[in-house]
Amino acid sequence: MTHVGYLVAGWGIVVGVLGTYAVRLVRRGRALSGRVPEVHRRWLEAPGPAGSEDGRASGA
Amino acid sequence: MGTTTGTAAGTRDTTGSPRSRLLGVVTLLAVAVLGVLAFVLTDPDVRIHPTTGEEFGQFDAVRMLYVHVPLAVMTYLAYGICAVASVGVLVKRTPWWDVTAHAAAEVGTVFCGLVLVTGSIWGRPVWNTWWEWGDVRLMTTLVLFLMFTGYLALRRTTDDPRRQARRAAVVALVAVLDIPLVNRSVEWWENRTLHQRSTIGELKIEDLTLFTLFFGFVTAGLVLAWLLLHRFRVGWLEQAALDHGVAAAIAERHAETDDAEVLRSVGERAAGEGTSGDGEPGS
Amino acid sequence: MGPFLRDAWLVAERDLRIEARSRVVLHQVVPFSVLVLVLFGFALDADHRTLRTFAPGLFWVAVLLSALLAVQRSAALDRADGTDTALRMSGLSPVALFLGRATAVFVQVVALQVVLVGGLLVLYDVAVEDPLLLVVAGLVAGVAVAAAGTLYGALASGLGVRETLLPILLLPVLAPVLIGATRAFDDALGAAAVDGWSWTGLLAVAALVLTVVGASAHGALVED
Amino acid sequence: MVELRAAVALLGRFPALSGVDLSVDAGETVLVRGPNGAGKTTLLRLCAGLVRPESGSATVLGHDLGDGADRRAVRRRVALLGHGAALYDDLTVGENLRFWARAAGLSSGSGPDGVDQRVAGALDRLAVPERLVDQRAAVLSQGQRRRVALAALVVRRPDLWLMDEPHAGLDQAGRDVVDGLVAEAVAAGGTVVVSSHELERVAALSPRVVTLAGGRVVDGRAGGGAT
Repeated sequence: MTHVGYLVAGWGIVVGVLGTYAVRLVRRGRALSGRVPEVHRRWLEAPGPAGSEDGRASGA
Repeated sequence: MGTTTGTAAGTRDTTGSPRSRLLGVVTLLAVAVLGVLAFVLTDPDVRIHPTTGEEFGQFDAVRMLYVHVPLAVMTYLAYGICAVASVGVLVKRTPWWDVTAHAAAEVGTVFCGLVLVTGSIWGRPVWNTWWEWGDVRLMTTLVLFLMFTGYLALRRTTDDPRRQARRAAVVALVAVLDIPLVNRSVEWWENRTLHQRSTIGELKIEDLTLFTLFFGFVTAGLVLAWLLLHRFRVGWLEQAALDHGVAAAIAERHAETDDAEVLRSVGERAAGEGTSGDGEPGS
Repeated sequence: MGPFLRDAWLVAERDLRIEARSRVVLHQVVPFSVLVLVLFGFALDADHRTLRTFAPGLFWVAVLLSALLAVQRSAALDRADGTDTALRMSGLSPVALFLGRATAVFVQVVALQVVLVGGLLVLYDVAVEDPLLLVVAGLVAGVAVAAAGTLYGALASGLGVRETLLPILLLPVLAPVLIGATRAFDDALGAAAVDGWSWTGLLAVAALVLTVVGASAHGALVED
Repeated sequence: MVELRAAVALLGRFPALSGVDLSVDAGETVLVRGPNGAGKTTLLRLCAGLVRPESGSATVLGHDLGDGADRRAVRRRVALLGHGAALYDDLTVGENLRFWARAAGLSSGSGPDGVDQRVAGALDRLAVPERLVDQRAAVLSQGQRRRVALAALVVRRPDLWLMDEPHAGLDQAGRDVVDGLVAEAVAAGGTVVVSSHELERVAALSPRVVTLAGGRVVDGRAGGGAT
């Protein structure tokens, strides 16, 4: 295989950065969750009261 | 991404939900499959020159494109979501749109940075340069990246939340509207240099290559969806935490002021001085 | 439309009158822009031929950097002594306010360009081959710079870190203006064989887009 | 004129007003007092339509302050004397006043209702010396700036006056001028809300005093039995 160094670097950076970012998001979310009453986390119950759970993920 | 999948429903202090955990699992599987497709199943880009019989092409460097190109497309998608949500901020003025715009901008900028890095790493062996000034997409992406770096810097300033939402929305909209201009200007500019280079269109397209690229889009889309969802929820919680803080601050202000004490300290006039009943404090 | 243009002119006249009295741009920004040209000369350690080749680009970089200062000055006028509050209380339309401020900034940016063209002629030994193109491209690019600058000046004002935030917000947006104006000047100054008029067309589109967006977005920024 | 019910206003995330109930009738003068940080300035800014009520209801001059267009309408009919004088240092006193008059939409004509007449009248009313009119605002003393700022508001002939510490920085003559102004505005059917520390002075012209602390009104409880 040619360009192994480039490929390892490129894919490694992508996986590393995205993985780190994802972990940080989850950690931030957990830290914040403890400070906020559960009513604000409507995603905990499958059907949200305003039915906006799906809409909230509109980016997805 | 793996961290959510491990979390059972035991703890409720999380931005995960059953559906987002499923999404996380699917995303991780897709990344693994993409890795296999990109590194094991597909062939390197090797072409034979019709007259000289020489081998040429991108060789194994082409494997970088399976992550680079999908990320680039998803970057534009994320910024598109940010622009739409920014319109929502200016029209509807609700926190929902603001949190969505912020989430899309942040995730988009992470993607955009990766696009620039992977593009540069790919360009080194293929174009024989880390940076190609004449390439439209490269330059446009860089300017976009810089604009949204400014956007995120603006987001980090302490400001009235509602004003910050509108300022940020304006920045996002100007950035997105400016992009066609950047694109066009770099395109004309590039014509001057007439740089010869490889593009996706010249790849030796095989079915599996195409499928891998397509699968890359799906995977990057899943990653984007997972990140956006969780970034949105983090933003939503931040908002809620601050609102919660405001409610607490109001209660605190009420508790800390001893009315009688204040009245004594400001002087004897006032109490009962004809506020005609309308001055009754709220509960 | 009558009272609307009247209000815009009211603001522009105010800003220009203040500049005529205080001469902050004349005494501080203009010398700075010439200084930039001189510094480029030192940095490039170049003979006239090299400087002539790069003159259009250096010119526009100098214009953008100086315009940043002019924009900051313009935004600072309406922060002091409660004038921002008074403007909001006055009922003056945000669009008229934007157009007025942008007009004043435009006049200052054009004045900067006049001085800088003089600097190019003297310091860089350039020759103007197409004066009409030079003037038109300079004016059109000036509109784009003034519109974007005024919008972002208002946007960054009132933030604790506004001075450092303005460049990172404004300069990327002006990237196409920099490219277009430099190409147009390449043609006008005979530095490169390009079609300066089509670049001026691109500049005109940029100026139009930035002015329309700026005028319509300004309300969202100055309202609470 | 002013009708606030449990109005909450935020400065950033800080509840500067934590639930204000206040009702002011037309032709009434109200003195708002309270310790530093009680929310006096924010109360005036809320009534001026500069700050959005976060919760509760707020109506001024018949406009609901929760609505953006209504806030804009209120701002045009209200005069707010804030901490700054809102003068451009490099413009003359006359130029400043004409700018603010025309910004408020007054026509520049020279008739009795034209900008020039109104400006001259206002300067006269505030007893600003003639020689200052063509001076740059930068050379004015603090007290003179205050007077000119008030003149700029007089020009607009507002329906509701909101004055934040109007006596601050003024000499005895200036204070008398302010008092006269308040009396005049009330006599003309206008409403005046004044925030001040100087009780003795304002007490003379204000029949009603409201005490603010912790972001809400703390007196007027006589009927509520709190005392």
